[in-house]
Amino acid sequence: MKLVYFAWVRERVGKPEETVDVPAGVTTVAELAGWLATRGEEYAYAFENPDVVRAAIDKRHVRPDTPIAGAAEIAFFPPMTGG
Amino acid sequence: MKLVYFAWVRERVGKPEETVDVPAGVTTVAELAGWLATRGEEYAYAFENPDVVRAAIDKRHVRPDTPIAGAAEIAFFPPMTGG
Amino acid sequence: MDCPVTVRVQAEDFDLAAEVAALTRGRTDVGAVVTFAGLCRGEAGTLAALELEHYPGMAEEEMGRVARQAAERWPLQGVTAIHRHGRIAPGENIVLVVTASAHRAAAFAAAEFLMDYLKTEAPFWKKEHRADGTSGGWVEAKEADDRAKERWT
Amino acid sequence: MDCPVTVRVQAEDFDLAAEVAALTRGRTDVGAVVTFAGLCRGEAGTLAALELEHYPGMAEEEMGRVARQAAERWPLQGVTAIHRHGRIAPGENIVLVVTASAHRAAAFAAAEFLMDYLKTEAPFWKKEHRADGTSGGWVEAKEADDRAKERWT
Repeated sequence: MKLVYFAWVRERVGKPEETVDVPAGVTTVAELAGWLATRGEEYAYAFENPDVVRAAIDKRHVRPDTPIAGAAEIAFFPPMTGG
Repeated sequence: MKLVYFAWVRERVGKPEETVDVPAGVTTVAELAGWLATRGEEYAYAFENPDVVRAAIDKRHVRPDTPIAGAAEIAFFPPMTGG
Repeated sequence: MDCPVTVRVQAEDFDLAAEVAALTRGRTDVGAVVTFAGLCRGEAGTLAALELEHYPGMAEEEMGRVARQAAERWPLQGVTAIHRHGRIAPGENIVLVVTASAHRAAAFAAAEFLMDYLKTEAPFWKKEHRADGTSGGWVEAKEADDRAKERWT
Repeated sequence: MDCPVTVRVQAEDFDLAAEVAALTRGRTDVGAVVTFAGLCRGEAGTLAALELEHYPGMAEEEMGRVARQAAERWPLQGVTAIHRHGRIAPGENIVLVVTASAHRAAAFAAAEFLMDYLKTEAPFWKKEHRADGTSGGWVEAKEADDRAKERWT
């Protein structure tokens, strides 16, 4: 599964994107973030406050309880500050 | 006293401006409009519905009960339709 | 109030980009610029032109008064209002309002306030010339415009 | 919905007058055009530049989605939204919204709606580069922007 990161999530993780093999028990966006947080200090830092990190599946905003099955690309990023 | 007219008030009166000697008993804008309405058919037509005609004294909007004493120029016109 | 206020009544067209540039050029404290341009509609081909009559002197004074009110009510960094007079064909500009502020809410609110007040208090009157050569008469004031103004009081 | 929707994400500056002309040229049914331009503020000389990061693809999609929502909600005759990315210096443009309608209330409301939603839903993030050479970090989302969005629901 392709993951992409933006803004300070990208900076904390230390890379703009990666492809990961997600364990079978990880089925929602929130579970994916929780699993990522266990993958090392940089991930723990990026996801230390899971309520703040937003997600998109295939370039559409999703909620934490959205299933990740079938996703081609999942993005994690801080609240948007455009405009 | 100088009077100026705009839009359909001007068209009905038949002139854009005139100087008139206002009788002593005419002291407010409403009384001035009422007196003007007696000056002929064209004036009667212009002021036939006095609630619709607006007035300005020296280029400031005024109410019907505003005194006209000291005015240099009094204007009568329909509700504005600019913008 | 340290807000430059520009008001003009003119027969010629205005230049939207130039008016925006005049409020923003050389400064770095403006965060939001709102413009409103009002155009003459052709009413599905039935209108040949609008003729805009105004009260010279009073038109500028009322526009200036309303613009200064906006600058007192919202934290603006510049406000411009331009109103054309004379014959205006469908598709042409009639009126322009530009507001500049640090923040978008003030710029939007001030521009709407200005337009609502210009519509009902600036001494301009529109007469219609129809495409069939007849006069469409004077445009009647809209109650909706009075209601729009009342929301600011 | 018969309203042309134009959305662009680009590094280069935009041309306000050209975007307005694109919505009005050759037509006589537009009565009101509202533009909103968002500019980079210099924060009293402390800011050297903003760096705007975006999610390519999703940024365009979200902007298009919001613009089409506006066109469904108000009777618009055209809507344009342009957002820049990359390094933007104080005084430079960041974002542009243009709405065209027969009537002013719709043009104003749609432009405000678009800005409120772009601020909170379009995937852009601002990082500050300070004039003293340090990084000011990522701009934090404002609760006021979330509240501004909620008024439309």
